[in-house]
Amino acid sequence: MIAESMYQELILEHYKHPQGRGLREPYDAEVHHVNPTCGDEITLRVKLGDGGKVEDVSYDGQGCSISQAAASVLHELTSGSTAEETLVVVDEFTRLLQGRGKIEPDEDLLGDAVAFAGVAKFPARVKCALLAWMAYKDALVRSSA
Amino acid sequence: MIAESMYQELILEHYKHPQGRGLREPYDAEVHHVNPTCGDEITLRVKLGDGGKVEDVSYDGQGCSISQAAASVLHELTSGSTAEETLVVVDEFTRLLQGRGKIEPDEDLLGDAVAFAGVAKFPARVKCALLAWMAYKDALVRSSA
Amino acid sequence: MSLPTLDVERIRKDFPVLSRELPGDRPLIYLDSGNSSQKPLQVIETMRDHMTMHYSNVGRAMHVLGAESTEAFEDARDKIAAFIGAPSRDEVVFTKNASEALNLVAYAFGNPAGEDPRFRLGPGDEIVISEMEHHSNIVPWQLLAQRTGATLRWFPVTDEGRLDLSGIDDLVTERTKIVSIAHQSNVLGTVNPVAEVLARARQAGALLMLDASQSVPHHPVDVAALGVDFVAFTGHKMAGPSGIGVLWARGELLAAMPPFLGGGEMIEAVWMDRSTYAPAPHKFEAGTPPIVEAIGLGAAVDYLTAVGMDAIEAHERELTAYALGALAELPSLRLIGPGTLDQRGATVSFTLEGIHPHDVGQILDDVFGVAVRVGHHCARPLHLRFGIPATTRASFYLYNTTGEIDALVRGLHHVQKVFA
Amino acid sequence: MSLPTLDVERIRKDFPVLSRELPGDRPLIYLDSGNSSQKPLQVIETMRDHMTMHYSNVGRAMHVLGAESTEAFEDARDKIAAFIGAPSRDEVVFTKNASEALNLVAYAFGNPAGEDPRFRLGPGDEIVISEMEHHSNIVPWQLLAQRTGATLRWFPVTDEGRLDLSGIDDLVTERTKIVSIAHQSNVLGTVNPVAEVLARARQAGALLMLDASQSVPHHPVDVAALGVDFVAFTGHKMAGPSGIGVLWARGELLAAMPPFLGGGEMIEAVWMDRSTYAPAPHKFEAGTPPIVEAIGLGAAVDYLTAVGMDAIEAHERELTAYALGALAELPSLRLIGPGTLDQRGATVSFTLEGIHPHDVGQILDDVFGVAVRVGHHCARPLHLRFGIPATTRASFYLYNTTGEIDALVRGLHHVQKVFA
Ligand SMILES: Cc1ncc(COP(=O)(O)O)c(C=O)c1O
Ligand SMILES: Cc1ncc(COP(=O)(O)O)c(C=O)c1O
Repeated sequence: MIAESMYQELILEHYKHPQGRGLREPYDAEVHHVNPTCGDEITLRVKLGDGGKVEDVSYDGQGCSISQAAASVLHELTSGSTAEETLVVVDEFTRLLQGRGKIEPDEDLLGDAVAFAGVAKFPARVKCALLAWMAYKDALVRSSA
Repeated sequence: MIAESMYQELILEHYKHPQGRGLREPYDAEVHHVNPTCGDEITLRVKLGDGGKVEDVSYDGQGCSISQAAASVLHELTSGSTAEETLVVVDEFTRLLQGRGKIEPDEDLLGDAVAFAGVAKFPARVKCALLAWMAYKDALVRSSA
Repeated sequence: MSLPTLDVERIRKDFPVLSRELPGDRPLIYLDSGNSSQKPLQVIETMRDHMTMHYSNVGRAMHVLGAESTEAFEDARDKIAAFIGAPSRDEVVFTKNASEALNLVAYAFGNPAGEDPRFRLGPGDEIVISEMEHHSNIVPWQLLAQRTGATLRWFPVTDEGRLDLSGIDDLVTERTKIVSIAHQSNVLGTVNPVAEVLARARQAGALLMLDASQSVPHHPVDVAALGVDFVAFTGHKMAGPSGIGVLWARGELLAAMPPFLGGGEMIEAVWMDRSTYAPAPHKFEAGTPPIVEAIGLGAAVDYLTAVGMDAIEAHERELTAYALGALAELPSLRLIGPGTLDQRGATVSFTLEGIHPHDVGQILDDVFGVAVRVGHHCARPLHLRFGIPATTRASFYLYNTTGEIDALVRGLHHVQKVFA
Repeated sequence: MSLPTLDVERIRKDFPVLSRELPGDRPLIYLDSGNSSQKPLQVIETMRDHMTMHYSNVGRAMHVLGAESTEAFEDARDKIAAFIGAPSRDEVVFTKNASEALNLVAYAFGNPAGEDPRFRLGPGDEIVISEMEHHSNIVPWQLLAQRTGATLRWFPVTDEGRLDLSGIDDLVTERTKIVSIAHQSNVLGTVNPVAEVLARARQAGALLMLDASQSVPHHPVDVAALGVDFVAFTGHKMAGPSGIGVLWARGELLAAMPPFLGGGEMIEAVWMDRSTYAPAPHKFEAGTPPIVEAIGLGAAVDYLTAVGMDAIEAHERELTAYALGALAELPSLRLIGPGTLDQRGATVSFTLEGIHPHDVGQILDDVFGVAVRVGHHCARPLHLRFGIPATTRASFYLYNTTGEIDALVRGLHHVQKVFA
């Protein structure tokens, strides 16, 4: 398991030094998601710009290192892309996490998020990794509504 | 299993040449018992004499060789004994049959009825062997009521 | 395309018990797979290996063994979903046996806490089964009728042992909420005409459940192609372990059904006064599931797939043809069930005039080592319909041979001599 | 009398997985037996041997294999009855796990088809559980309350992690039909004062059920001496296989309860429109039971008895004392549950300030091969009561050593460094 360890350096790095943490103004939509099985929670805001560009993803929350790091990685991956582009990444991330360790992830697409591959083997942790990402998807829907 | 075969010569003998079969008069009590799981049935009459002597056990019925032979053996064992004596035998027979093949039967008490020891290993057959004997017990209760 | 074949001698080597010698030099001739099948080494060793080196609880554990156990357990679900053509793995619910699967569906009806109108049930509503059902597909519906005041009705059975569909339009009506019938009868061998019953159920707006306990082990079964709503089957009859069964149901129905057993693993969140539930299949898998048993069933499905379900079906067809022919030559034998190969499986039940089936079975075993089942095979109403208390039943599987059928026939001749 | 002892090194040899090396040279340190225990070779081989050479369906089969399987299966019932001091073997009902046993009892209440007034349940009637229950002893009662309109109430838990009995007279009243509580908490380790609760239940005329999932594996338990009405436990936590659980109940109650699951084996006679039922235990064992699993549980009980339940209890007590001492030295560790050995078992739960238990568990596993459980352990309301989402739990069994506790403590120090 060491090779597939969930605690890739990168995850710990993001946990200890979260990127873009904190709730900021302005924003188009804010959502609050809770993982009832473990109590993790996140509040997440999205601000879209011209041409569907993601201008800011800001967030705050509490939970394990996986859920916190996943939010930080999400922030990084989304900045500067269009909402449409990021949705492709979200879908690939979801596919990876729900793939029970049996899926070859598209590393080009996922970038740093590939570090979460080890989580997919632990059904109980999958939701931790997905929490921020599902909140983001939800927020996108609401901001374009 | 051959050694513990259910089909002891004796059982087949009783099945082919049932002792005391047929319903006779006079009688003190008549009962009708059915084994709902396999459809075996028996009608059985008891006539008691002075001092609680069993004067006659007469019966008619249908079913497998085990149930038929058990009725025949019952007839033989009860003739000439007192009701009280036979109840001891009935109890020992019941104990043997419900003992799942783990019980050392009292051969002196049981006589020919020991041939049914092999049946005890087949829960589905135990009721076949007991049908007539339970009917007899029931009839005794009623005849003294 | 040539017919798929199967090397029965090679297969027999996978089942050590088939080489067993019984006391008195009797070989073991196992013709009771309709009751429960034997298990190949591949299944036994998979279970042993898992228990010895990889076991832990599933789902909730976050360590190496937990990951290994969870992976093996959920892989088994994938395998079983693929084996029956389930559109989604999440439609495969593990139960302890087919009976639990049938009860699970029965308990979904008439639950005051349930909301979907399809599962509402009360006086005036009807449940339809058939006269050829196994008790496990009768009693759950009787209990449901008792709890709710609904009415239980049933298809009769023809003299040949077929479902009598002549009155189907009066039987399955807009009052019918659910129809539940055997895919293949465990006594008659009859394979029922699912499409016809389904068409009528759909017209009437009723759901259709198949008790596939006797079909999934013996035929290629594709639940999506069948188009029914619920399918129940059981591991121990299909070369798998005891203690594991399966309910397949359309995902949309599983979502609409109220939970059955409450407990760990079937919840999303619990407060003292209320709970929310996990999505299917977990919603219906309260408590620690039969972990090693599911993994064993996965191995069984791998084994059957490697042999080939088409080949197994063809092999059983050959055995059935042979058995029907050989038994027809016995004087005073009465076959209970179809006498032809048309829409029937490898289960052959019969009576011998004047000899109680209990005696037939026991002499076959005692003297020849031939294991058949005798009694009403948990289908007492069907026996009542034929006016007999019991039958003798020989049921075949991939490991049986025509030589074993010869032994059965020899045994029956002997039985007739003993009780002549 | 000297204290019974146990040779832990010899015992460990019976559990091959304990010698397993994980990738990266980590030994396996299994401290998750409260979740599910490992199984000794004696159990694994008994099951394998049965499946390889003696397997068949039980009860209804009348041939050599049927007799052998039935004998082994019913022997297992004898062993389990003896193990828990059941007055009669017929009071031992096999289920698939403890959750099914708890649900079975819950479904006996408020069934419109049931007749005994003790099991009648409706609006105004009350069910009493506690705040420290496992979801499997909460959700079945919530579902029952929803079905019937009865009210669910519960004992609170004290800060020390004990059942708060101060309000018992207001809680358990003549409105109470059933009280169901854990014998030992799967999070706190607390052993609950059965006698006190029982006395009040008897006064109030309520029945008392014990969830003994965490006590039967670890202590000598005598159901007759306890004097309660129902006891549930589960095979996989007591060195036995998955897929098997037990409900013990007083025979008189089993006779009074309506059937739960319908099907083969639980009947006496079946007609299309009605059935009569077999006496207990079979009345509650619909369908093919977990045959090999029951036999495996019988072997587990033999194993535990040979080691000695007194010796196991004493060994675990030693481990618990050692663990409580060692953990107390960790800065910022908060114990959830009693800090003394008084009325507590070998389950130790805690939090580390500022570090999520998920992270604790995963680092322990990843780096040290230490398997603990993290989360709410299917006791979310208890965690809510302590204001925490989750805990880390180490749970010990007969095969654990103080050396393994040292490894846990080393691991926790490392965790604190990683997340410092
Ligand atoms: C206290 C308690 N009750 C009930 C259960 C449920 O047991 P099972 O999962 O075997 O149904 C458990 C274990 O998971 C438990 O610890
Ligand atoms: C047709 C049919 N339905 C249901 C069952 C019940 O299966 P189980 O005993 O595994 O619950 C059986 C077998 O016993 C069967 O043959």
